[in-house]
This record gives sequence, C-alpha cells and structure tokens, in this order.
Amino acid sequence: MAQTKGEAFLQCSNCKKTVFSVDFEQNLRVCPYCGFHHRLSAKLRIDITFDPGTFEECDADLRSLDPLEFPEYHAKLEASKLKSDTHDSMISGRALLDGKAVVTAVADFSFMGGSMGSVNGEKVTRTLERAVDEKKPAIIICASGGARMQEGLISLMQMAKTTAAVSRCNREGVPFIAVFTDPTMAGVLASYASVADVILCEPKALVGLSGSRVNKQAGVHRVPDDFQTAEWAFEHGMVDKIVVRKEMRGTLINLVKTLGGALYV
Amino acid sequence: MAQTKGEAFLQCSNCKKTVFSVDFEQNLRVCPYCGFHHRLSAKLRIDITFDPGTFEECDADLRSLDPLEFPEYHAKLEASKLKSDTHDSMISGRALLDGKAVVTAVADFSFMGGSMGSVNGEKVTRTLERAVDEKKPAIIICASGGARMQEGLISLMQMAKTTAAVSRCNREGVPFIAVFTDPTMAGVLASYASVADVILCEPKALVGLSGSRVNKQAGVHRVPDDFQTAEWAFEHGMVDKIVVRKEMRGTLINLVKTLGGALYV
Amino acid sequence: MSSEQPKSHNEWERPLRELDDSLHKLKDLAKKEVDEDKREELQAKIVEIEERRDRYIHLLYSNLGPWEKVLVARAEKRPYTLDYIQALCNNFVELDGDRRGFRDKAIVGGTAMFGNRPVIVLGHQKGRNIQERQFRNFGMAKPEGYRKAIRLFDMAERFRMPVITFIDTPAADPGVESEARGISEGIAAGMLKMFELTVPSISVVIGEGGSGGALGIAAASRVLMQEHAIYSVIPPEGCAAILWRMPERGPEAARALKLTAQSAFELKLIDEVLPEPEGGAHRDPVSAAITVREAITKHLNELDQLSPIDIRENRYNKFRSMGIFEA
Amino acid sequence: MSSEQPKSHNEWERPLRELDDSLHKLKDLAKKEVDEDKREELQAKIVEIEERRDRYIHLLYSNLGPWEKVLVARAEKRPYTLDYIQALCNNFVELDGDRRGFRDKAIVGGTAMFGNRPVIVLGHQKGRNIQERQFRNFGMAKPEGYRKAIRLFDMAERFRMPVITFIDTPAADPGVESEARGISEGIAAGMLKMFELTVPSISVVIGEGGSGGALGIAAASRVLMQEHAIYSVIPPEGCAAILWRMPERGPEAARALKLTAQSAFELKLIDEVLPEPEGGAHRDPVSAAITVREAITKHLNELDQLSPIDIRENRYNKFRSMGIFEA
Ligand SMILES: [Zn+2]
Ligand SMILES: [Zn+2]
Repeated sequence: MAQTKGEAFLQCSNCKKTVFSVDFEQNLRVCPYCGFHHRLSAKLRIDITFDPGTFEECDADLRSLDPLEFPEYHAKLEASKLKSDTHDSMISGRALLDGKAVVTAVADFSFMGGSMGSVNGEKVTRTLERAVDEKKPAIIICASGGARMQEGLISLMQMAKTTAAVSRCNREGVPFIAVFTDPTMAGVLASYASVADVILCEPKALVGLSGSRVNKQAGVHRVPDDFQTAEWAFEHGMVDKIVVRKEMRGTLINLVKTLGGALYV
Repeated sequence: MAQTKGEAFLQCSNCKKTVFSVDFEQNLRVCPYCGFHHRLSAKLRIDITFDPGTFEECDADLRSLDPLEFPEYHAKLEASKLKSDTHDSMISGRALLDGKAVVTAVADFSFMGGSMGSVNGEKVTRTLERAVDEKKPAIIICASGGARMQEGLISLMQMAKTTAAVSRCNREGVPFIAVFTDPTMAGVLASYASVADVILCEPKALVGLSGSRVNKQAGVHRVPDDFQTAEWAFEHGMVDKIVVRKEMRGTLINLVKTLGGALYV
Repeated sequence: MSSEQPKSHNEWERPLRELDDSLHKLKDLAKKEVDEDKREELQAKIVEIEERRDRYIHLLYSNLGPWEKVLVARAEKRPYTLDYIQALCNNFVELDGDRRGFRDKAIVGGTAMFGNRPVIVLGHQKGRNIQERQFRNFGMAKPEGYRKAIRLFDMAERFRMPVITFIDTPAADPGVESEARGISEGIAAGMLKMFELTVPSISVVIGEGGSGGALGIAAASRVLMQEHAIYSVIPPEGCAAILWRMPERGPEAARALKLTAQSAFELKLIDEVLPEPEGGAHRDPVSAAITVREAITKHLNELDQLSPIDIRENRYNKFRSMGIFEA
Repeated sequence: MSSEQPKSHNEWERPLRELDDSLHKLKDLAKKEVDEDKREELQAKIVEIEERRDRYIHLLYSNLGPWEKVLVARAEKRPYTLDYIQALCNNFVELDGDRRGFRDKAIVGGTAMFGNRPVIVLGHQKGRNIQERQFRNFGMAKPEGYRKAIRLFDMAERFRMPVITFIDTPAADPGVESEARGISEGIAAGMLKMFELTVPSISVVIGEGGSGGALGIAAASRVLMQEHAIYSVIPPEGCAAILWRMPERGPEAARALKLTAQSAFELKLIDEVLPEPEGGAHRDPVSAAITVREAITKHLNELDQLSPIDIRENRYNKFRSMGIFEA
C-alpha cells in the first residue's frame, strides 16, 4: 500500500487504483475497488477484533536475543524495533469477545516478516498454555513468512514447542481458533496453525509451505494461477471458511459461543 | 477354476491354462502359470493359516432366518447349505499361530457370495468381542460381495455393529488384522474390514465399494485397467501390504508377535 | 403391474399439482375481481377446491405404499439439511474441508446453537435445480465428506457438544475418484468415530437413507426417521436389477426390502418415527421442523441423564442387538 | 573462499577414494601373485598405503567443519533408514499407505522386534542410484508419508510399543501436489501425534535433518544425532540465497546456521551425539549400527522407568524449554 500524493491518497498495491486514505481506513484497510485485504498492524487488528478497550497485553517483556551471533541479525532486530510499534512479531494477551473472555496472540508482519523466533514461539506457547490454565478459548491471528532463520535450529524447534502446546489444548477441551491473514507460510503453517480446531482465512491471503519460487523449480507440474491463495487452500480442504474482514469478528463470536460453550457455563 | 478332463486336470479361470489338480492343490490353489490366487473354502484357508489341528470353532450353532420373507431367500439359503460345507458365509473360532493364541473369523465365498447377513455380522462381532475379552489378537480373513440384500436394513446394520466392535478393540489395545482375499467388496469393505489396524491383501484380489458396472455408468472419468485390484488399492494407500499366499502365515506370525507383544507378556 | 407405477414424485403428485395450480389461479382472479358477487362466487369455488385438494392429499398420503414412500423421500420439494439447520439452529458457522486436500459439497456441517445447547450439526445436502444438484453431487458424498464429518465429531467430543446429523442421500459417490481416495474407509471411519463418542448423537433420516453412504454419518445414539423417509441396504431399482435383471421392477423390490420408516421401527432398527404434516414435510416445512426439533430435544434430554461412558455403551448396545438369527 | 569449497562428498573424498582404489588393485595383484617374495613386497606396500589412508581419514574426519559435515551427511554411501532397520531389528513387516488414497515412498516403516521389544520403526528413505532416488523422491516425503507415520504412531500408542524414527531428508516435498494435499498439515499433525504419545519415542538423525520435513517425525522423547549428521531450519544454500542472494555461499551459511550435531547438543536441542567410526558411518556400517543400537537401548531403558503420563510430560517439558530470549 504505497503512499501517493501527500497524505490524503494511497495506491492499492493489488489493483493500483488510488484510494482516499480516510475511505481506506474506514473500510478496515480493504481496498474498495478490488477487495484486497491489506495487512494490518497487530494493534489495529486487536482494535477491530475484540471488544473495545478490553485487550490486556501479556508477556510484553520478552525480547529476542542473538544466540547464534548470526550475520546481520542484531541490526535487523534493532531496525525492526524502530520501524514497528511492537517489540517482536507477536503480541499476546487477554481480551473480551462479545463479553466472553478469550486469550489471544496476534502477529505483526511488519516485524521481520512475522517470523517465528524464540520470542514469537514462546508467546504462542504461553497463549495456548494460558488457554488451558484459564479455561478460555484461544484465538491466534497469523501473519508470517515462516521460521526465523537467524535463530537457526532454535527457531525450527519453536514449531515443535507450539504444536506441543496445541496437544494440551486438545486434551483439555479448550478450543483453538486460527485466523490466517496474508501471508501465513512455512514454519508457522506447518506447525500450530494447521492443527487448530477451526481455521478462518481472509480472502486472497497467501497460504503455503514453500515459496512459489521453490515450487516452480521443483515443479514437474505447472503451478496453478491461484496457487497458495486462500481460495485455493479452501478448495483443497485446508481452511474451514474464508471470511471477509468485516465479518471476522461476528464469525469469531459465533465460534467462541458454540465451541467454548462448555467453558462458559 | 473349472474342472476339465476328469478329476486330474483343472483349467485356470484367469489364464485358461490346464493345470494338474495335484500341483494346483500343493501350490495352495495358486495357478503355477499366472500366479492367480484362486478362492479357498474357509476350511482350507484355516488349514493353511493356523497351526495344524488347533482351530476350534465357536458360534457354530448360528443359523440365518428369513425375517423379511424376502423373495427366494429361503431357497437360496437351503441351496447354499447343500453346496457349501459351512452353515453360513463365515466360520469363527480360536486357533494358535506359531503357538500364540488368536481369535479368528474366516469367510467362505461359496456360501451366498460371502454376503454379510445377521449370522455373518454376529460372528464377526463375537470374534472381535472375544478378542477383547480374552486379550488375543483378532485375524479376520475376508471374502465377500457385500451386505446380504435379502435381510434388508438388518444386513446394513451389520456394518454398524461390526464397526462398533472394532472401536472396542481399539480402546482395549487388542490388535485386529484383516486379510483381504478375492473379492472383498461393498458392505464388508465399507465397515469393519477397512478400519483394521493392519490390512494384508492377496495379489489381484478385487477390492472396492461399488461394482465396476456402477462405476462405468457413473463414470465421467475413464476406469483404469487395474481398477479395484489389490495392486491398485495398494498404490492408493488402502492396503498395508500385498502378500502372496505362501508368505501369508509368516507375515501374520510376525504381526501377531509385534502388535500382540503386550498381550503375551 | 410395476410398469403402471409412477416413476417420480412429480409424476405421482400431478393431479395434486393441478389442483394447486387451479387454486392459485382462482385466488389471483378473486384478488383482481372488483364485482363483489363474482368475488364471493370465486371464493366459494376456492373453498370447494381446497376441500377437494385436502381430501385428495388425505387419500394420497394416508396410506402410502413403499414405492410411493420412495418417491416422496426423493421429492425435490422436500426440505433438505440446510433448511432444517436454518429452521432449528442459531449462530451456525459452516466448517469445511478434510484438511487433507479435499472439500466435499454433499455433506455440509458446522457448529451452531440448538436452543441453548452448542451442537455439531451436519448432513447430506441435495440440490433443487440442475446447477445445485451437480454442485452437491446429487447428495452423494465423497471420502472427504466423511473425513470432514469425522473432524467435526472430534470437536464434538473435545468440546462436549451433542451431534445432530441429517441423513438424505441416494448412496455414497460411486465414482472412480472416490474409490481411489478410499470411500469405503471414509464410511467405515465415520461410523467408527461415531461409536467412540461419549457425547449424545441423534441422526434424523429426512429423505433417502441410502445404504453405506447414509450409515457413515448415522451411527447415532438415537436414529429417528420422518414418516415418509426411507432407509435401505440397496436402492430398490438396484435390488430389482439383481433379483430379476429388471430395474423397472423397483416398486416390487421396494416392498420386499421393507425400506419404510414403519418397517425399520418394527424391526427395532430405528428409535422413533416422526409424523409429517399431511401431504408430507414439503407441504408444511415449518410444522415438519417443529416436530423434528421437539423430537431431538426430547431425546437429548433423555440422553443428558447418562454419563459419558454410558452414552457410549448405550449406543454400542443398541447397534449390538441388531440382527435376527437362530442360535 | 566459498568457491574453493567442494560441492559434494564424492568430490571431497576423491583423494581417499583414489587411495582405496590403489589398495583394491594391490590386493588383487597380491592375491594373484605366485612369487612369494613379490607377494610379500606387495603386502608391505599394502600395509603402507593402508596406514597412509588411515592417517588421511583421521586428518579428514577428525576436524570436520560445518560444510564438510553437510557433505558427509548427504553422502550417498551413508547407511539409510532401511539399512538401520535391517541391522537393528527382526520380524520387520513394512506397513504402507495413508488409507486415504495415497502411498508415500520417502517414508518407510512398520512393526518389528528391537531386541525383545516390539517397536514401531520408521524413517525417511533415500535412494542410492538414479532410479532409487526418483522412486524415493530424494527422501522428500509427501503429506501421505506423515499420515502413514501417524497411523503407525496410533498403533504404537494402542499396543504400547516404543517408537523409533530415523531422520534423513533434505526437506518435505515442495511440489504443487504436496501443497494441494496439505503438506503443512501433514508435518504439523505428525508432530502433534508424537506429542500425544504415552509410549517412549527415540529419533535418530542419521543424515540430513531438513527443517519441517524432518521435524514432522522427530518430536521424540529423545533426539539423538550421529556425529556427522546435520539438522537445520533451512538448507545452507537456501539460507545463502536469502542472505546474500548467492546460493554458492552455502559453506558460509552452514557455519552461521550452527547446523552440526555438536552445536545442536550445545544449544540443548538434542539429547546425545552418537560417535561414528573413523571415516564416517559409511566406512563401517556395522559398528555405526552397534553404536546406534546401544544408544537407543540405553534411552529406552531410561524411559521405561517413567509412567505413561510422565513419558508424555517429559517430552513436553523437553521441547517446552527450547528457545533463548530475554525476559
Ligand atoms: Zn485494490
Ligand atoms: Zn492361471
């Protein structure tokens, strides 16, 4: 979403049309022309999803380290902290949804592409453990390019750690709802996100394991036009429902009411 | 397997070649030319599978009734009793396999096409319940065209009843091994047989839900040459292993030893 | 005899439809008529035809034979699964996909509130016009339909939600693709999962209970059938084809197969027959849905009395007792 | 610097292979030689070259850098999963299929006896020649591979059998077909099932531990790595392509990624490094297998002391503690 002509106008990166900034924000950052759901910061996402003013952040003190002394990682972390208004690629906490208590973690793609390092994995895990401990449904809103390469094998193990936490939710009868937004890829998709009880997905979000470059190299088969889009994933049974941004809150309310029914008695 | 030229020779129904009766029997009724595994009576199957002389029949007193007074059913039952040396399409009992106690049910296709009516379903169910009660692995050798239409909805419910019994085996940690022989179709395949822990299959056995006639009628897609053969089912992940008749006993021994290990301590 | 039998519900209800059409026209005329006398004349005629129609409906539906039940059960005017979900539930969220590559359109389902109970609700869905029917594959589920159902059953168990399934299918999909993806395993695994549930489950046969394709989502604590629904191990035409090599003798086979709700109840294979409004569920979908709702509520209230383990045992014992033989 | 690095194990071991070849030829000559003096002369030369070879092996293998480890881990002479199953197990019955339409050849497994324990054993299988490699899809599992594994894990749980998995894959299959059938779900569900197990599980990385494709069957009670195996979140070439847009800088990336068994152990991400015979597991597969057998036995004996619930908790806590951050 490129800024054009001062502050008043924006250009849609999908259809290239020029949009009034005010219209765009009022439309929850969905392009009024092509319907593309542009990325939201974690904070904005929280605002439009949960009951106003009810979000209460947890785990805010966690910070990424550079245990491998990986080339450029430290500088990237510092730059991301300046650029983004979060401390890492995930914000976790508690909130109310139509008056019902839930726990949540919300990804911020602007922080190193939403990548899952130790802090991200720990926040997801704590969120799911908190769901079990407090008997509340968990809602995790995903946006990620995958594991955080700069933390090496430690970041890979976040896939295992977060998935282990899902197994506890399953055992304890606590519902876990995942929302895939653009993009939900690689290490995040191939771990906790894909084994949620219910997976909702925003339209046209990118959803897949391997970047399409990899696929094109490996591909004996031709890559379909809508490959790794939300719609393609839905037709292939990987996603329960595609939900436009305006209806996401309502859908989550219905799911929390039904799946979480036994918790709210 | 048509009898030709007196008693000494037979003609293979698959490759049409003439085979010495004695060779054929010694080869466990596998055609020495084309390898086709011809059908066995339940009694012969028991002989070549379990430790000699250890099979002990159960439930031998069960007899089919004609609760719907279905056209021709009574006469067909009587004719089958005369033609076959069993009382219905399944024989159940206990046996030893390499010295280890197992329960078993063995289908006889010569009795009304191995169809699953009340008696067949009851014997399968009792076999699986016996496995649970006596903590022994269950081995069921299938050969069936499907449910016994002449018992109407009662025969359909045998699918549910036998599948329910599998759920008990699963819960109680008792292994259930199914052996598919030619043919294993329709109501039997779509119930207890397909949810066995391990599925072994004789080569070239017919395995499928709907007769290929139905498929050809319904078929937008062309029907592959090897459609609904054991080999096709194996390539489509429905069968664990294709095992030639001579190696079936050995494979079952290995499976009972490993899967049933906890029962024999 | 069999050749004189109607082949479809449309054909069989034609006289009734003609009466309905005349009534519709007369009512239109009456509405437009300005002369009061003539309007009253028309009104009297309407009342007379309505009475005739009701007598005819009574005649037609009070004593349906098995073949007529087959026609009614297959009628495309009959309320379908999504109609019942809409009539009986709130907060429905449709959930889809087998999470393994495929999405079935012949079985629909999701989470919803049934009264003040959260439930998992699902069923076979047919279509009303050509496009819908093709989209829904004529209500014939593929393996992924049963696998979606299993996913929903798993949630029901985890979150202690009762399961309601609506049964309305001619059969499981018989195509090559479905065989290749293990349609038999799908059906069997569906039943298996239903037998593992420790939450109550109710299946309602609302149209065609077509053999394994039906049973894959019908292994429930209670199985209810609407008055004019059918449930059969094989379609009557298929049975006739095997017995007499004449599929057109379906009406005879329908009688032999004892595929009506009444027969199934007498044979103790189902738990209750749900009365339909006179003229069938499609004549008055609202009152049909009320009957279904009340029956489901009654059975769920009964099952609420059982412990989770007893719910599972109760279901097991019910199906365990099915079978008639000499011992 | 990176351009001087060898690109394959074959290239890197060439001097060693030349020594091996000369030895082979000399031994042949010695065998055919009739003159006793000449034979003794040849024998002496053989001894000398053998010593040189051993010194060279020692030199080469005693201080392998990360990139050399990558080459050794990928070596096609290395023993593969089926080699270990054959060496360590009896009564193996291979079980196949996901029961849902597909059969994967890159993950093999089944039931077997490990000593006097019945076990479920499975792992990634690579191929040694072009046909084998293609048949095994280069050890890259498709979704059905993980689903087969899950089926085997289910049996392990039901029948109280410990699980042994061998890890040796460059990555999960990245093809369109695998995406279409949910490769991500397959990997995630594989891990999920492993975390549900209340029986002990041991994973041994015997070659390449390639990111999610490895992890899908490696969420075990104990994770062991052979001395020259690697385990990485991304292939070093891929990492170099992202970092510097130069895949050929893989050797540098290998160092940055800390993908060796030794680094993984220092970071507490694995439980033990298993020493290999000098010259790598492929130089002496029998003794490599003995080390693996003894390690698995030791860990299984330890895990035998735990109750089923504690086995599950122990596994959870192990992975739960992974992650380095400031709090
Ligand atoms: Zn746009
Ligand atoms: Zn032959």
